[in-house]
Amino acid sequence: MSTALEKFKKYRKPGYYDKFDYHWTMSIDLDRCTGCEACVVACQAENNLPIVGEQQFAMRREIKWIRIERYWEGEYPDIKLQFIPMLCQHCDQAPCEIACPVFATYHNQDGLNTQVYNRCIGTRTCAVYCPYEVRFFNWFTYEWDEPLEQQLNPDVTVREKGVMEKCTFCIQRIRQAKDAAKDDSRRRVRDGEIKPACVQSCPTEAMVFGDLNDPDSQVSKMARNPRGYHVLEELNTTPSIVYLKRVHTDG
Amino acid sequence: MSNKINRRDFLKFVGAGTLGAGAGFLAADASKMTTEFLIPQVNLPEDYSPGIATWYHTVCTQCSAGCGISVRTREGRAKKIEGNPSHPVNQGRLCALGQAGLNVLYNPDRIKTPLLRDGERGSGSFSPISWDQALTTISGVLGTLKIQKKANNAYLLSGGVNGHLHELFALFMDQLGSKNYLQHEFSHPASLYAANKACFDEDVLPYYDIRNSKYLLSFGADYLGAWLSPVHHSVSYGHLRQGTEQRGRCVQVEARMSLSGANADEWIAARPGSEGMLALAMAHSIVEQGLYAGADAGDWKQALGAYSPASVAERSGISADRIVRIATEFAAASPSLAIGGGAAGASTNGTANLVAVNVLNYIGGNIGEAGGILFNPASTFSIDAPRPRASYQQMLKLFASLRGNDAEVLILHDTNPVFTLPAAANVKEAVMAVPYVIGMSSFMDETMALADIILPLDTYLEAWGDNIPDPGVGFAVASIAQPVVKRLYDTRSAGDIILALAHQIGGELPANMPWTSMENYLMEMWRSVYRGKSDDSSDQGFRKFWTSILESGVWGESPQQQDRPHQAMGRAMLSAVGMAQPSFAGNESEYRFVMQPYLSLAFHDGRGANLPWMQELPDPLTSIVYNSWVELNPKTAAELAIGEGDVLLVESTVGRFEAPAFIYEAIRPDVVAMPIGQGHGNYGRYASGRGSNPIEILAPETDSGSGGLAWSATRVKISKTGRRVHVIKTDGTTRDLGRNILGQKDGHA
Amino acid sequence: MSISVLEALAYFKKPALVVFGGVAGFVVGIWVNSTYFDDATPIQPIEFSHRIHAGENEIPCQYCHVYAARTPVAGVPSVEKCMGCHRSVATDKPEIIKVAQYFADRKPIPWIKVYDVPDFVHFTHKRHIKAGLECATCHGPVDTMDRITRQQPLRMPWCVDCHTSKEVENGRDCWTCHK
Amino acid sequence: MADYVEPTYAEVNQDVLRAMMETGPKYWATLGTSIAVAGICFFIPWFYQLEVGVGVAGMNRSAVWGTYLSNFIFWIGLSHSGTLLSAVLHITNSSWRKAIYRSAEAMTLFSLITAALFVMVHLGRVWFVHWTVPVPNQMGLWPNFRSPLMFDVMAITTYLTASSIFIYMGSVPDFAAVRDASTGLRRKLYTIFSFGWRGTAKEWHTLGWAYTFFAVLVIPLAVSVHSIVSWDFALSLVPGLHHTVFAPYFVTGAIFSGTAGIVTVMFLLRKYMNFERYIREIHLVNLGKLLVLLSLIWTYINIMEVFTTWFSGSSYELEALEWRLTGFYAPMFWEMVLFCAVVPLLILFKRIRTSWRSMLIISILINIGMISERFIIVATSQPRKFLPNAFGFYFPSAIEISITIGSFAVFTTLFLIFVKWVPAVSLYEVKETLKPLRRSR
Repeated sequence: MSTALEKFKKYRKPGYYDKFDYHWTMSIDLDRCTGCEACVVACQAENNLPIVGEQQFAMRREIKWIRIERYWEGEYPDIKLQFIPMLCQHCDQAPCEIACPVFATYHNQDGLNTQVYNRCIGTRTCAVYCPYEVRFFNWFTYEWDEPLEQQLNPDVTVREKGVMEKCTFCIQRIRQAKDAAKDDSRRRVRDGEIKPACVQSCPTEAMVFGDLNDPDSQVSKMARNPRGYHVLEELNTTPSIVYLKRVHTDG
Repeated sequence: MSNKINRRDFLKFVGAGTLGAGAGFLAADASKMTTEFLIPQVNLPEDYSPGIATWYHTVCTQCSAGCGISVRTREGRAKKIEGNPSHPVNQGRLCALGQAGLNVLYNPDRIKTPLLRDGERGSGSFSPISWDQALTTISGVLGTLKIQKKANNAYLLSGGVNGHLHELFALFMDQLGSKNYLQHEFSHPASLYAANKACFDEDVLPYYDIRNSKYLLSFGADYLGAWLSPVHHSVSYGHLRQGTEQRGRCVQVEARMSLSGANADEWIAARPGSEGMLALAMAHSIVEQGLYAGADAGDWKQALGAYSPASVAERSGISADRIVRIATEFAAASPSLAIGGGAAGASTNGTANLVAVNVLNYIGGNIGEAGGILFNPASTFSIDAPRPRASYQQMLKLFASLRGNDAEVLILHDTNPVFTLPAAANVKEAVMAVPYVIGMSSFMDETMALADIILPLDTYLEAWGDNIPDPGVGFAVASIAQPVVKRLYDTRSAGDIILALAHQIGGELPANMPWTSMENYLMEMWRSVYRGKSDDSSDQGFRKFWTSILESGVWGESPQQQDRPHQAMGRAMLSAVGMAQPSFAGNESEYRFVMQPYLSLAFHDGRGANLPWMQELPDPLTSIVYNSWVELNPKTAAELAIGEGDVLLVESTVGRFEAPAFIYEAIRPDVVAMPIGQGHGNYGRYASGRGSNPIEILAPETDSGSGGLAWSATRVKISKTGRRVHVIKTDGTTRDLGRNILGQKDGHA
Repeated sequence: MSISVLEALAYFKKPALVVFGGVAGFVVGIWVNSTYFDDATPIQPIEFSHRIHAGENEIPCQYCHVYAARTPVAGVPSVEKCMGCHRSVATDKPEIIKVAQYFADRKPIPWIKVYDVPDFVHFTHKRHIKAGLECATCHGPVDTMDRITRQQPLRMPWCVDCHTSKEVENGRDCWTCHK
Repeated sequence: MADYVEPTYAEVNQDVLRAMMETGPKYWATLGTSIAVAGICFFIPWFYQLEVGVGVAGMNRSAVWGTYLSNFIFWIGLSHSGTLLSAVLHITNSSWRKAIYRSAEAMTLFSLITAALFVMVHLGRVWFVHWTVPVPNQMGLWPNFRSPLMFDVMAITTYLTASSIFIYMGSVPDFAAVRDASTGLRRKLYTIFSFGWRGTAKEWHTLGWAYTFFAVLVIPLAVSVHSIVSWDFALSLVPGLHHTVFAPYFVTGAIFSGTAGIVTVMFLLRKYMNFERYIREIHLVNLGKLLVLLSLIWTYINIMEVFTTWFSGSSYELEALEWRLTGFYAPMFWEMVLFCAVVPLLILFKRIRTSWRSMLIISILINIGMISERFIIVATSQPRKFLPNAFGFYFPSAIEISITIGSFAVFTTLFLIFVKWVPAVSLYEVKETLKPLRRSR
């Protein structure tokens, strides 16, 4: 009986944390973002996003972990367009995390909202619960026309049909940076050492990624910017992405 | 029935047991993992570690900007392209199209072996041949021409190559005895070069210092989208906006809101072709207000007299007050910068428009100032032959001579004029008129399909080369392109082909072009660059230098202030200034709309259309994928009862095509716009048979100042065909419905 | 007529026996397959003996598996490396002649993987070796094996148990190993 | 009805057991058709979907839940009939239930099974569905007990187990009756099924006690099951789903559609199994009254839902509501209102209440309304959540429609098999309602 109890206790129970080890956070300055979509392709290249094809696109089944949303304001000729990059917000109180019956998505010690592909059974509840609509389902096992598959990143799983996927903040890059930090006998990863693919590619440097636990990190400074806000703040999901609102000048 | 177990029952039991055992065995077998292999290297390459990425620096050639790129490779395969952080053009960043270079390399539709035409000319039917065969045939043809002293009947039409490959082309044609070497690129801003030549007497473009500017006034130039060097401009734009305490302001003057227009603080929907007049009216206003203090103020007052804001207001559709306000802001901001291009440079008065923009900069005091217009050094290093980039007029001349009786051979390198020139230019017929057409390309396209023989090229990720970014960044820069992966197929680089041909043609060619390969040629050329720049001329010193530029991917010299005589410039501008009204093909009553095609962010001039990532990239302004579309103002659409997806018949005076309508909120009601890039007939599985090509129906109007194609000078009429298609896009609703998404509203939605 | 359940059940004794036979056979089949036909000891294209190399000649593991301490994968030596010694050592042995033939043909030797984790697992030799683990901890007494036999099932509980008992930092976070 | 003659005990046995044991060609034809439809419309498309991927359904990025899930709710809802009639009416001693409760319970069981099948059809990787079962496993992972889907797994398995035992237990004396009326293999089987039931007083007493116990147990289970199903939706933030009223809303809807379902099944049993003497007008009338009551409650809750949505003043909720009431699926919404709120009021007329045919039509209309309700919940809320730029649209694909149709055949098949294995009318309870004097004629 005691062994059973011990085993019971050993079963890992991912859950909430008092303080994250690292608190990975991204800030996106909408005043810099030009909507050029470089991040969209960077993500596609880095994370083995499938080429779904015209027909699937027409059915609105595109898989873009990061996308640019557009919002118009006004009427011609006084019309303005605003872009906002939308990706997984890695909410600290994520609605998706309570949804998954098998812990394929949960919060880890680094403040990341994880998605474990090989654990996913495809209930798709997380995508329904997600207010930001940044979870994407593999409706099919997508294939790459030869030899396009040679491009696939070996550090990222190629997902099969029936699995949910989403932005991971480029976990493979985080893992690599931590690995490098360990090699140098450093305890912590340096600020700026990790750049997710989208952040790396951004031509206007609108995106900054780093550890919010470190008050001196660039992202912490950005997060303290008075222009900072969270999208759909009133839903109280406490996202890990801080947007800096666009500056509007009259004229 | 007895309950005793008899022999029969026992046999049943044993039978069931055997069956079960068999099933169990098979089940266990099926659950085993498949056999995987561990394949070692035979010989170990020196820079190879399994499981660890190796990065190589090279140059992006997806557009002419010349960004430096770093390619991540694992186990000998290219995995990701990122910007080269030490490259001054893109500073570690890269645009969408540049990152999709992997789709070029690993494109399933690449030409894999040399091809020989085996059907009717132009039928697109080819059969593979060997390189030996191909090169022998071609060198035979060219050699015969040379011997017969008819080599001037050979023509080389290349895409916009740059650096030493261009030099090699020039040398080869020269050695062959032909003067007919031209480069064609749709996006080549001929009017911008002409305007700058007129104002600054320079053949290279100046450096627009957006980064340090505080007021960026753009006349039609989509500097964040596809104009000149978008990544460099974007990096600068980021700094302009939030890099310093004082946020720079951006104003965009254009008839159809481009990506830059969408990001500007103010968008001014001026009439197409009236941009120059607006610039002059602003200059007028600045001079009138006494905000210009130059010695030649009096001359300017006179020269600009005809362009008072009031008089321009009607012609441009922009109120005089607004012109004066912008002018005042422009003059007050320091430093400020006006740039012009795109549609403004592509009307019949394109060069005059861009001269007017330069005048505005001059009056605003921005020339030679940080945050204004800076000058590039005349040439980075001694490249003797200027790039023979053809304007539309020159292309027409070329086609005329191709149609003539003398033309014998046409070599096409990496260019697709059938697609990127209007149908009115009759490119196809001109190419078909040449007896022998040699194609060099990585992909089959509309022009290559007309060739007699096709030599498959390495992609830029497999070839050696170099590149001098144009426009430059204010100081001498060049980048080296090196192969990042082994060749996938039996392809060769253009340089290697030219050198091999030179050797086979014989005569004095092998002696004058002694290099064994493009790599060898490039090294020798750079050796001379090194000798010219360094005191140490030892081979060891050069090897070190060469390794260092391969490792960093870029070579540059420290910036030097480039000064230009101000007064002469003012005089040149005074004489150059003058505006003609733009003219458009087609009368206004019948052809109601001015058509503005624009370079698509994903496909550039159409070359990106065969990249699946680009086909799946939502257009930044409309979010449409996989198709082309015609943009209409909502008012126009309502008036004509056109809804999204209604297939429209678009007719110009010279042609017509069909395309679905898209209601675009930020476009003048008298303008329709359409992205360039789709409408390929023969460009691989991802591009062929998708959408339509707006270039096709452009009237052959040219810019009077430069002879460039005035692609914004065609009027069209549109009518509904009655069919309707589903426009594939990612956008749902494009209004925020008052929700707290953009952070502009306080509190609960 | 009786209504005894037992009597009724007795009627189904024989069919039940047959079903039982089938089920028992199934279990036996699985057992036979995984005991006698398991793929833990694949036959390699060349009968390379770790016993001779690592055992008798005491060549250290990382002499051939050079990447183990540096990269995620341990790596197998290039054919060139084999030939480095075998140009002069034991050149007459039939297996060595095979190796030489591969080298002469510029062909890699298609070794069969003994230890293989699924594609969704991120495993790195480097970290494990830097953490001070002996090769033998997972790979067993390689120096006594002629043919390598897989010592561990490479199943998740085996990984997790070790991570738990050694209190690996974040050792039980899914994203430490799953990618 | 005046000429109605109560059957004798022997006649009860005769009638019911004949219906069970004598199988005509009509039955085989019906069963064959039903199996064929289930195979062609349900299982073949499903296997195709398993092979190719869930993409063969019409779901998309903005609506990842579709018809499969709305059908799941519908079938779970239908399952509430048995419990209500059997358990609630048993406890309240409503003797009119006795002729129909067996088939009602069977409906419960089979619609639960169909609902569970829809979960399987819905899942992306159904081959890993066992990961939701909290047993020790090689990954050393529990399922996530915070997940409403886990509540679902628990609730449905518990409910399925409990209602299986409930129906089985109630059938034991009838199995004995079958045993006694048959010979050979069937007799042997039913000897085992009936656990050697002899009909002693002690046995009857134990049965009665246990039956009441299960009746009491099963009622909260039934309520909880549908409440929990509603939490799958209500625990999300999705406008239009994130409502506290959802649990009673779902439970009422479930009982409503279940009761209507019983009327339909009753009609069919009566007609095709010749149970006219057992399933009588009183059942129809009583169920009719129940339907009216449920319809009124349903209408009330619907009004409350709309009201609270409006009262919230939240733009998300208001826009979701507006789209529901006026958008693409608005005709479906108003059809639902018509069928579920207006049509049942016709039952207030006695002529309609007592007419088998009109009650059949009304009961079918109610279930059409209810299936629409579930579809509307799934299809109008999700595609229009928070970010307008991600607004989408959902329309089921041919595969989804086919599987939906096929699910009715699956249910019918199970029911047809059931009526040949278990007396569809409870023999002993019907006998209890007969006048003791009329033991023989």
